[in-house]
Amino acid sequence: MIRRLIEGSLILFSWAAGLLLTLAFLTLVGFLLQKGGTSLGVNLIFGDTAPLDALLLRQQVFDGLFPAIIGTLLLIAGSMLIAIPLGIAAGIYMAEYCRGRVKTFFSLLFDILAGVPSIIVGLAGLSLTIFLHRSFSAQISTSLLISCLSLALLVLPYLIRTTQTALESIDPLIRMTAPALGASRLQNIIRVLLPNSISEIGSGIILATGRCAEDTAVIMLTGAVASAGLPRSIFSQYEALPFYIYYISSQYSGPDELRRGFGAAILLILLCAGLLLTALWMQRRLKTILLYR
Amino acid sequence: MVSSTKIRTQDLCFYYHRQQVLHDISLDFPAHQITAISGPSGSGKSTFLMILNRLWEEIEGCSISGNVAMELDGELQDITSRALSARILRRKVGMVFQQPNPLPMSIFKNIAFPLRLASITDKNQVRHAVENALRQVQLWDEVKERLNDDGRLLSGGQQQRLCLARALILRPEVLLLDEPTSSLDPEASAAIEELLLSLKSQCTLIMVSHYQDQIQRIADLRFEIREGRFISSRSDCDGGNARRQT
Amino acid sequence: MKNRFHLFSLICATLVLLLSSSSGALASDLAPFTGQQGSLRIAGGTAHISVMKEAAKQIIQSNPKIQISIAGGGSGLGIKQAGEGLIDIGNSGRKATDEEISKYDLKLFKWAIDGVGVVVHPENSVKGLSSVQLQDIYVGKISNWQELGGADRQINLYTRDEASGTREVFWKKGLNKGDISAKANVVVSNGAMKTAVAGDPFAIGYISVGHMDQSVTPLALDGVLPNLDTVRSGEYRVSRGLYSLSKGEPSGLAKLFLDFILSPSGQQIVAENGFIPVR
Amino acid sequence: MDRPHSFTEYIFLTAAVCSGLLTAAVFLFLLIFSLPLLQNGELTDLLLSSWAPDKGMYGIYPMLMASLTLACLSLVISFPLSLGCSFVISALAPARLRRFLLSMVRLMTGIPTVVYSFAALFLLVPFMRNILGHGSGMSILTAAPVLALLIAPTMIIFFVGSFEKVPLSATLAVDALGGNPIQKLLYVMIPQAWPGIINGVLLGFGRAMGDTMISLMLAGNSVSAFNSLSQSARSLTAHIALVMAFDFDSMEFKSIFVCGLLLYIFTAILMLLLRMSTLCLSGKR
Repeated sequence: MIRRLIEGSLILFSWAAGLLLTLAFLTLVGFLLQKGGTSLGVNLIFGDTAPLDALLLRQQVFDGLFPAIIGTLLLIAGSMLIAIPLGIAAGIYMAEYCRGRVKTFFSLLFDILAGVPSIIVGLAGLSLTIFLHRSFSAQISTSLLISCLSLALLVLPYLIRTTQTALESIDPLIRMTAPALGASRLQNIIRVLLPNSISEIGSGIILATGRCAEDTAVIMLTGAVASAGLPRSIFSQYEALPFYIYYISSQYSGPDELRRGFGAAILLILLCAGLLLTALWMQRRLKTILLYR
Repeated sequence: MVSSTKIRTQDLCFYYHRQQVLHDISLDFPAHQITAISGPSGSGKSTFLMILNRLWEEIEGCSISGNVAMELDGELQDITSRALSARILRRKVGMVFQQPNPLPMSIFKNIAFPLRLASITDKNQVRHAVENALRQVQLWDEVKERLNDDGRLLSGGQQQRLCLARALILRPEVLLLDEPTSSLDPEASAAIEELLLSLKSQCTLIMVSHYQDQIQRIADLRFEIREGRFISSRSDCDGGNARRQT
Repeated sequence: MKNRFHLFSLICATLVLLLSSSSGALASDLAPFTGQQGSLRIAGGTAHISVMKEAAKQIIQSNPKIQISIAGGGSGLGIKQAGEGLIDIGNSGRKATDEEISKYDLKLFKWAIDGVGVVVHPENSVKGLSSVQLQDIYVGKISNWQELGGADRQINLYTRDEASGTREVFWKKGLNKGDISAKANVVVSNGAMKTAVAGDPFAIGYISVGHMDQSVTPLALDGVLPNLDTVRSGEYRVSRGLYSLSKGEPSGLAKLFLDFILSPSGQQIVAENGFIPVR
Repeated sequence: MDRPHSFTEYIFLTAAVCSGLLTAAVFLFLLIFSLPLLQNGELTDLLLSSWAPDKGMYGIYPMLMASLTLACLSLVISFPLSLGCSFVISALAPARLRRFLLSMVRLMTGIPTVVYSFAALFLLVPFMRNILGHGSGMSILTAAPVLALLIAPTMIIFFVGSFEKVPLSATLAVDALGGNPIQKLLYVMIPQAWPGIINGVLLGFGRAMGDTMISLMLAGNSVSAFNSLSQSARSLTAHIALVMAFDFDSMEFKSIFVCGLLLYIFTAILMLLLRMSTLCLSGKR
């Protein structure tokens, strides 16, 4: 009897939890849309500058999200450019070459790195900057490059792990096929193992991209600023969407700016959700697409 | 039937994580014959095959002792020696697995794969070699219209013949077969058996099998291994003669 | 991207010269920037940001080859980063201490005067405070609006972070260096303070006079309301200069930028943003 | 290792070593900068005193407590929520609803933390102010539910994943005996899947400790030691973000590095625990 009661209340409780989570999610999205929906439009991105002029870099955009969007895209591109080769190469090493104690040690190291809070990665980036600034050149300061390096460090363990798991989960039979035909280890990796795990690695890369796009704590310590226009080089400071949202939350001067903040929040969610969906789709489809192209 | 020795093992022992899998195996394999290795599962038959093309080196925690000599390019060579690269050896010693293992690529690319590994890129040459290999395994007529389809879309028997063609395209001197018909239906098995017999002139075949009737039908010689030890050798097999006469 | 900029620079120069005449700045004040290029890093006091942004906008529209990045972070950060040479111009809402000036060899430029006023929610019935009451509130001795003639609700204290120049001035001149209760909520900018107080009917906080608008009500301190007139005349005593500073004598773009802020066009921007120009 | 080392292997090895060195470098940076404080034996002082730089006190005790309280509280909220949701997803809901919920949870993992806190700042903060009747509305109680919402998807996905790994034969056995879904959960799936549940909780806790934006924007950032959950507080991560220091020699700078070191060590211990629990359990099976 009591058992029945426990079971019944557990069912009730579970449904309530599911409902609560769904409600919280819908409230969040609904609230953002309600507050920022009206601001969505060309004006949100380009302010009072003509979009074509802005896109052709003829004119700088003020009072628009254009510099922040470009800044975020550059951040993603830069950090992935650093992280992808390093992460995949290290992942290949972990899966294909590394054995025994060394492997245990490295895995633990990467696990720790994966768990390190992003603010600490930012702090490391900041102290690196100050260190370089003091010991080499007074010109060195927080910049796009430092942020990209820090963000790359943030997503590196993730890429390593994805690559490693993808390679290790390949069917042993497939793994043996190419060596039995006279392939060298490298040939096996490049021609068989990597193409076979391309979906997993690809979706891992996309998810890592999402982390680069959303992270605020790293960039607030390493070079994101309130207003900078488009970055001229990798050594200049920049604007970015997540930092813009944080900045607006504390510094907004009027309802117009606040609406822009909500607009930025919607854009960032769209960007991240888009990346996430691409990753999920990729997991299922990429291999097939590569095969039947 | 008198034939020269193609492979000779002496006091061959094999260890996996300090556990001995094979004990002092000393055997001679005659050239251009089908030698069957039989025995209960887990007795080390497949391991023995993997020694002959050094595939065991790809698996962690394995080690070996003893001698394995193989006659390659007319010369007797110690295949366990570091001086012989595993890649070269494996191009001369083909292997077909129990499960058909086409790679996730088109039929054509699957067969041409070993050529690509050996950096043979001349398109004409590759096309000819692929066609020849497919004809040899009697798959050409079935797949010539769909060479660009995924290899995994073929039936089990076709897949196994595809793998056989892939193993043959580099014209190996020795062909290792690890229960090549056990995942196939009787009809497909018969086709494979027929093929194997036709290959005897081209190479030396060593086949792991636990089908007594299959061994009877096609093998010239049979070695039995139990718990990693060599038990008996019998040459009362038919070697495919009976079949050929009927 | 850089190449694009070179490509369009000629078109831009003419295009933007036309524009700049319409954006309110005198062309002569922007003239020194012609032919200049490079980037300028500005950070520090949050009260300064609005002025800096507008000035940057006018300069960049006149010469797109110049990049100006503006960050907040508070006066302390402005002084430290400028001193370390991490930025070209630091903004500070307080005078740098002698120790800081000598340690970093800082040069200070005062370009506006600003008052720091105590603000409450518009619905609050309390209209004025004495200095002593203000100190008691911030130290936590007075903790209910009832004691000041308001509703029977707890006083919600708001203060700024330690890097804030506004906090420094308020603490020195408003509280006579009295303690600020550790229970006070910390916000990180003038804008955030305004937002927080505007959204909290029982709040008390302090912001720069330039930031005041209808969303919050200033309280008279010892009978003097903080506004532009009383601050200019010196009648309202919790006031400060808004400074920009550089490490050593400013040079290049930094010097041009500071000159522009002190030019008639720059001072007009200062006035438009609710601060009192120094010239 | 007995196999020949190739040139390419060295390239891959270099990449792995570089990545490993970076991890160590972050730790060393933190250690070197906080070393002076650790050597002077000021660590206990630092850990147990409060933050008042104008009085020469650089303690981080209040922040440490705030971080721990926040993380624990959000876990207390999030754990039952996540467990309930994973029950619904794994056993109770019909297939279509199950797929919808799972995609929603996946989508939630992609929502940036700054967006969570931005929305909560204008939605939850005024609400909390009304409920509590005092204070600014920014408090531990405000930040904790948002933090709970942040870590819930991670935990749910972990829970659902470990339920899925329960062998089908086991669950079919219950079905064959006429058990209902919740009995299947209670008597078969949970007993089998609890290692996964523990790992999910550890990961969730780590995320809660490490998050910066939510506590920075919602917890109020007051530096005093709080004595009730409705008070404002500052977490270690927010402290690092707020105390921007640029002078290697200043006490502020060293003190935030001690914060960083604490968080790093905490992460390392957590990962070791995770690893040990995984090893122990897989060894037992």
